Amino acid sequence: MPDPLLRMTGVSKRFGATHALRDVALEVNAGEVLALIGENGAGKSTLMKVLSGAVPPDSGSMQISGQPYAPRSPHSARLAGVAMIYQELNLAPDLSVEDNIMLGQETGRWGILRRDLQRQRVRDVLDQLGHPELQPDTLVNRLSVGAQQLVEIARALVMEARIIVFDEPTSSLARHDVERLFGVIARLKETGIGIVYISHFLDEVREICDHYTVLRDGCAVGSGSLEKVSESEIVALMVGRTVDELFPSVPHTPGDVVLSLSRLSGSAVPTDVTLDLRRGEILGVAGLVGAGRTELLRCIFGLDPVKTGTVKVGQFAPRRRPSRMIAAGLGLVSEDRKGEGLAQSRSIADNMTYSRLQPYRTVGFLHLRRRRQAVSQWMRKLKIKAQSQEQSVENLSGGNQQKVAIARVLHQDADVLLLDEPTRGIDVGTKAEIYRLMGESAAAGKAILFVSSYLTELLAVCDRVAVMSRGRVCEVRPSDKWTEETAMAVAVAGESI
Amino acid sequence: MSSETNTTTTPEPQLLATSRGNALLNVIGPFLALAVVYFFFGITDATQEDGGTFLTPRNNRAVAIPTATVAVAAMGMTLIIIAGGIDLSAGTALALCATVLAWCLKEGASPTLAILAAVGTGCLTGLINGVLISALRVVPFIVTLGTMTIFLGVAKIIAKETTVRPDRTTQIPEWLRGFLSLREQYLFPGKWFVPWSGEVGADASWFRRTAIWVAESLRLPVGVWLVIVLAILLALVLRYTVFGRYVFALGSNESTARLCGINVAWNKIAIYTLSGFFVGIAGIYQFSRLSVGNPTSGIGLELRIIAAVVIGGGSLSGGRGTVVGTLTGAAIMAVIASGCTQLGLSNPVQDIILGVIIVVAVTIDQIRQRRLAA
Amino acid sequence: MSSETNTTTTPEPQLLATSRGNALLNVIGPFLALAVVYFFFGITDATQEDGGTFLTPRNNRAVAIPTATVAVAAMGMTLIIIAGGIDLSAGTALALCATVLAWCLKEGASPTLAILAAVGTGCLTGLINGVLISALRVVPFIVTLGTMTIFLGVAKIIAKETTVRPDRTTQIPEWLRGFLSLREQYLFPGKWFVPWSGEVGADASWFRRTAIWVAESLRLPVGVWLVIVLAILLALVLRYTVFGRYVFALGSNESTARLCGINVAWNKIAIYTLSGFFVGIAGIYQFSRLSVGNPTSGIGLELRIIAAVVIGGGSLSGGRGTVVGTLTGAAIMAVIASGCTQLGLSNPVQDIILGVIIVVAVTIDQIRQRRLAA
Amino acid sequence: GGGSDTDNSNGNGDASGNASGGGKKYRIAVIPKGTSHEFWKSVHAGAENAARELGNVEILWKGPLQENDREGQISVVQDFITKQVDGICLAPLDSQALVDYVVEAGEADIPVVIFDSGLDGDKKNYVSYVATDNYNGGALAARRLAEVLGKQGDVIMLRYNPGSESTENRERGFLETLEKEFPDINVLSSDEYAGTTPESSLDKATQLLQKHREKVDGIFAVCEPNATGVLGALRDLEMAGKVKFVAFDPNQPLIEGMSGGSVDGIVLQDPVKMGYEAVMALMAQQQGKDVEKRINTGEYVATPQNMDETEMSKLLKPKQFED
Ligand SMILES: Nc1ncnc2c1ncn2[C@@H]1O[C@H](COP(=O)(O)OP(=O)(O)OP(=O)(O)O)[C@@H](O)[C@H]1O
Ligand SMILES: Nc1ncnc2c1ncn2[C@@H]1O[C@H](COP(=O)(O)OP(=O)(O)OP(=O)(O)O)[C@@H](O)[C@H]1O
Ligand SMILES: [Mg+2]
Ligand SMILES: [Mg+2]
Repeated sequence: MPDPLLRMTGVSKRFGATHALRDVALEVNAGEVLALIGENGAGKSTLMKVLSGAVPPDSGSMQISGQPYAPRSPHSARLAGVAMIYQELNLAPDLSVEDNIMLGQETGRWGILRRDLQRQRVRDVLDQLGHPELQPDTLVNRLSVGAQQLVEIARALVMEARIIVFDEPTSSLARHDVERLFGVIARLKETGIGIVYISHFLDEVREICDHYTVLRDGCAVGSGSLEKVSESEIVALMVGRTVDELFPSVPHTPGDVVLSLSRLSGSAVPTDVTLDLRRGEILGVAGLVGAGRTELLRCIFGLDPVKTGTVKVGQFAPRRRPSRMIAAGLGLVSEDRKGEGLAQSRSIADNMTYSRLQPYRTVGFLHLRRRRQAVSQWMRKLKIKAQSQEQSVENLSGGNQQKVAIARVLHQDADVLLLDEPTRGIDVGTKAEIYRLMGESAAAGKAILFVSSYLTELLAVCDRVAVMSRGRVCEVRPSDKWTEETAMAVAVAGESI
Repeated sequence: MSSETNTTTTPEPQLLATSRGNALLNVIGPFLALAVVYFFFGITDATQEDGGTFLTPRNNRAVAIPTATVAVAAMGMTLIIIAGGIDLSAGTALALCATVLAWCLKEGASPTLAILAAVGTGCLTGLINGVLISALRVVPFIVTLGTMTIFLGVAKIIAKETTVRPDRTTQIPEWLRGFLSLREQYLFPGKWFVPWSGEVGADASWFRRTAIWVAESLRLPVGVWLVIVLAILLALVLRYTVFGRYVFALGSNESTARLCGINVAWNKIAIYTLSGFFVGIAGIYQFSRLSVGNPTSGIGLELRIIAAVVIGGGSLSGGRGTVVGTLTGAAIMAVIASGCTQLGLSNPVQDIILGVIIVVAVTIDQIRQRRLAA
Repeated sequence: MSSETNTTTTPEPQLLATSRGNALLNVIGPFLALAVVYFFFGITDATQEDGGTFLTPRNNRAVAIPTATVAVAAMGMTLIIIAGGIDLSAGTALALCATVLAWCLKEGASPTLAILAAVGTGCLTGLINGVLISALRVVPFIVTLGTMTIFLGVAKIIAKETTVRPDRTTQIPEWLRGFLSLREQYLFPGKWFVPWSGEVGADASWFRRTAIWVAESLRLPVGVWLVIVLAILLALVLRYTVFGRYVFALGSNESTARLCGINVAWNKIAIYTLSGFFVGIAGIYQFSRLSVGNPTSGIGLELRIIAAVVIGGGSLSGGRGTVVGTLTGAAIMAVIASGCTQLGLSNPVQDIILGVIIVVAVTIDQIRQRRLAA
Repeated sequence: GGGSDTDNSNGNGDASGNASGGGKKYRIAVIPKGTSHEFWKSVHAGAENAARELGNVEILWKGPLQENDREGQISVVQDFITKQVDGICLAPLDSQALVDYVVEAGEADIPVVIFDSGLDGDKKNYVSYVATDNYNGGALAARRLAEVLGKQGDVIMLRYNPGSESTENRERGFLETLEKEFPDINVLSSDEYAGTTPESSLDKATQLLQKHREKVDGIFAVCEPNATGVLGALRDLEMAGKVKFVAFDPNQPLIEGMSGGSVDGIVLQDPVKMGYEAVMALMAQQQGKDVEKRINTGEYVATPQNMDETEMSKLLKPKQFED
């Protein structure tokens, strides 16, 4: 048998007391897509960072096409033909879409940029990804997270790589864009490129991947062909037990209206949104990237300017400022956990309690012991994997960071939860736990506005689902009146069908 | 190069299982650099022909005193830098406070009133900075660059473009003159504090001599003790109050702070005002040392104040900094200045040594932090 | 307050269809502030009893000249600030270069050699900063705070702690003395450039008078023209070269740059060295004005250099800044200084006005930017 | 090293020991206001002259890192007290701020001589005050300028820096003399400060001269860096020679300017003598001799006419300390 395109053997990595990787082996063949799966904090991203030269391994060796490969930096990895899309967005916000896509691989002669050539290549990949409307001149900090993720993907595609790693590329993409991406991946496969694909969406994985490798606590616990394995077997490998219910249902009944929006319009999106949210209700919001779902939540919460319209919480219309909204009982999980959601250099405990420090306060002074107890409870409940609650958030795995963000609104005990892609990057087992917590909250009389690009979870968890398109709410139906197809069709068409 | 690539991107986690051991090392850490610099000069001085004075208690006091002014102002700056800001106006604001104090005394105001006026001026300068930064949403660097020259101008107007000299004997109270004085009668505790004082000859035991040395070194003017009290208070505020947490949150990620319902504008105003309070106190320190108010005596001081914070481990990108670190940062600079004079080094050489030590101290601190982390 | 909450967190989507209109406004923007300040002083001066000198071409030149030194150094600083760094050593490094130049001339070196030595010294100072920053991985603020005093010390040693004065007539070439001179014979283009010169009386048409005014204002010493040439070159480098892209990428997000395979260390070294080149040139400018090399005349200059960049729209958090902006920033400060003197404002008042205008200029620029974005 | 004092070298014991015997070496700290002007280099040279003459004196030369740094100078004084030098010569940056520290030196049995600028407080605190009469220097400048202007015209006085004692005295001397003795001379501007570097003076002087271009007849710059800037501005604006210019303290370009006709007078002090006398006064006191409380080192006016006389040319190019 010929050498595989990529072989990693005996890779180990420790971060202080954390064994992120223990003696992991992995193989990828040319023209094959390998699924790398595992719980949050299993070591997937770390393994791929070792491959891309961003993290030096403690031990282990790698070979590309039989040649020893030991990248000293991301630069040498690139030279060896390894491209990577990192889980956390890695964009230069002050640069344009084009400059970001071409970063590190500018075409130029004698150091002078050849803009015409570059422009053409950028247009080509954006076409491939199905977003020809994305202007190469736009500054990246003007884009929504979803669009930014597209830019990130485009960056890997313009490179002439032999191996491409996708670390949760679709966590903020709508189904629509996911399919486009899969089309691109299929084409890449045909040209003989090896691909590693990390995702927590097992259905996606089945659709696009050929083989799988499962990591648990830094060890490779199984690998093989995807055709010969069932979803529940994979889950069992990942979690070490079986997860009986992916979407646990907790009965809850809607009560009176707590949040009512009337004719709410922001500076660009949303446009003219009228919605009512009841106690004990989970209202889903679906839509394509750029539909304005994020802006809707931000307008409600007072983070974005509102042009016209009102937001009423109960009977009152509080001043639109986050501090007032929190006082009125609202809580928000941001879709951008790196830029906005979390204070990266602060501890888990701090991040979890910033929005509600009152219980631990006597005349301005903090009662740290009481807080420590509360925080460890939440960490246990959400299975946050960390060394201690004083660990700073930046060292957590992506999924665990997301859990801290969710823990904050839960700890805040908000009456109305505004969740923007809350399960982004969270593993199957914990997702189930989060759905259950959402259900319990609803049962306890809280209201939840749930924005997600993952239609399956919306339809399974929500009581009603609203579909947004181009800033407007097109239609609201109880979730059993929607199918994924009809919802998608409405989102694309922009009008109810 | 290869070592260059990994560390900044991926912050390593902490090794020590208990965060307590870590905290301890973090507190001791900054002292290490100070100790190295101190003993470097001490030993070099002792081996010199006419040396041996550097390690004396008197010199320890003489170093503590110029440290004090910068240290007090730097405490306020620590707050601001942790919160992700910067204050270039600290130097001239400090001189403004000293000028106001001098002017009040000269105009015959009571010392209490004069001191209240100085501290009030300090708070006011901070308040102005805070309000401008919050209201105009202009970066602190610019706002304080502007107020830097504004405060200078105001101080010059108050001083009628010269130096304000209240009468030393009649208008400046005794305690204020002794506030940062090295003279025996102003030291606290008094001579009684030193054990075996007087009875110890050259043949005394090592232990006795050390005890005397320590006790003598601890006899300091009131102003220095006040620095220590203020430092403890500020450290407690940073660690154990809600406000303290908010300061760190703001510096770490302002958007997150806003998202969590922290009133960013108010907290910024509070932070700058509190820092202005420290600047006001530092103005009193400067005045008590100079017994005159000179509007221009704060020019360039802001860089030394900021340097103290940063040498002490504060990060200009916000979210990191400690009060102990800041104090040692200020002390390191004073030790270098004193050591160079005592070794008879010329000014250019002193400049170069100061520069080298700043870079080396911070580099070592950083390596230590990385070691700790790895 | 309520308006406070929105803009910084959420970048609004682009409304302007073409980014070209945007770019145009971005270029003109900084000039607006300059024009406002200029005409404010001009009109106030013209309405004064003994005024009317401010708007003369002569005064325009007199303002352009002190702008030049700061502007050249600020171009290098623009690079550094865009790349997310800062250079506090620029002021003393500039004085060091001037001192080296003076020393070489005094020791009898040929002007060419002396100038090469000065520029070389500039590059070297930049190289040292860059290498230290890259190798030690210490923040630029600290490294350059350290090298600031190191360069000062070195300059003092070269100058033997005083001022280096080469002989004006024998050792300094004619062109270097005229480099930034206001004297008629050094202006370029010559008198012929001005249309209708001499023939126009007080009753001349508005058009002719304006034409003469413009033409006269454009007759500038060679040094000022060189600033413009350098500015164009630098702007082209920033916009059209791969290196230029890397500068922005580094400042915008350093870890992204690293993960995209950009050699961060080398690029930083290149950036600081290039900036050092500009500092070296600025040293020549400073020397040519008084034909002396004075080690201490760079102290405090760094803040003016940084201020020029920031008033011109550079962002201290990196990723943003333009060469045109920086030039106008430097010019705004020079206009204020000149205007205040011409209006006969006292020193303190001048300080206050400078401060107020810095804050106001940046605030307006920011509001304009927000408008543009919204 | 933990012990407090290592004694044996504290003051009066063997003050009579002389150079040849390898007796006691006196360490005398000389503290200028700054270290980077030629003036201080000459003071240093004078102090070293005295040391060489006496044979048993070592000069410790150290100033604050930056001019105008009062606190820095205070620290230097305190450091020398800690070091237990045998005497201090001090040019105080502030007449009041340093009083306490001179007293402190006295309490530590260290005699102090004040030079260049005065010190407030009890005159018993120090041995002697060795200096130029700066007020008179300003007056001389006024008279010289009046002389070349023919006792009438419009003049500008460019100040140095707020709060600097010696230059404030010169400024006062200049203005008051003009007012008293030359009523026909009109002062156009006397409230602009040039700042501490020649470059800042150049900017300021250019602006001022530009503004008063049509009117101004004479200008007085109160110190050396200031004068350098003014000379540059006069040259640049092509006003050199047309506008009468009197400077204070010499340097090479100013001397050349005087031969070339663009400088009409330079008020001179005698820094070498100042350094010499200061050290001599200190040592005289140590040996129990009587020392005058005030030693004037004189002030002179150099003009294009007298500049080549030997006395003047020595003052115009005073000896400087070289390592
Ligand atoms: N720089 C770091 N410092 C300290 N610990 C780290 C660092 N990077 C990763 N870890 C730890 O290593 C473990 C593996 O993290 P990794 O990011 O590889 O997980 P993952 O499998 O990608 O998880 P997710 O699905 O949540 O993205 C986690 O426990 C994490 O806390
Ligand atoms: N493909 C794109 N091209 C250009 N602009 C886009 C694109 N996608 C999003 N945007 C910008 O983002 C804005 C809305 O984004 P928003 O984040 O509110 O949408 P969303 O429905 O939450 O989508 P996402 O899934 O990305 O969060 C749009 O007005 C648009 O300016
Ligand atoms: Mg991951
Ligand atoms: Mg969204």
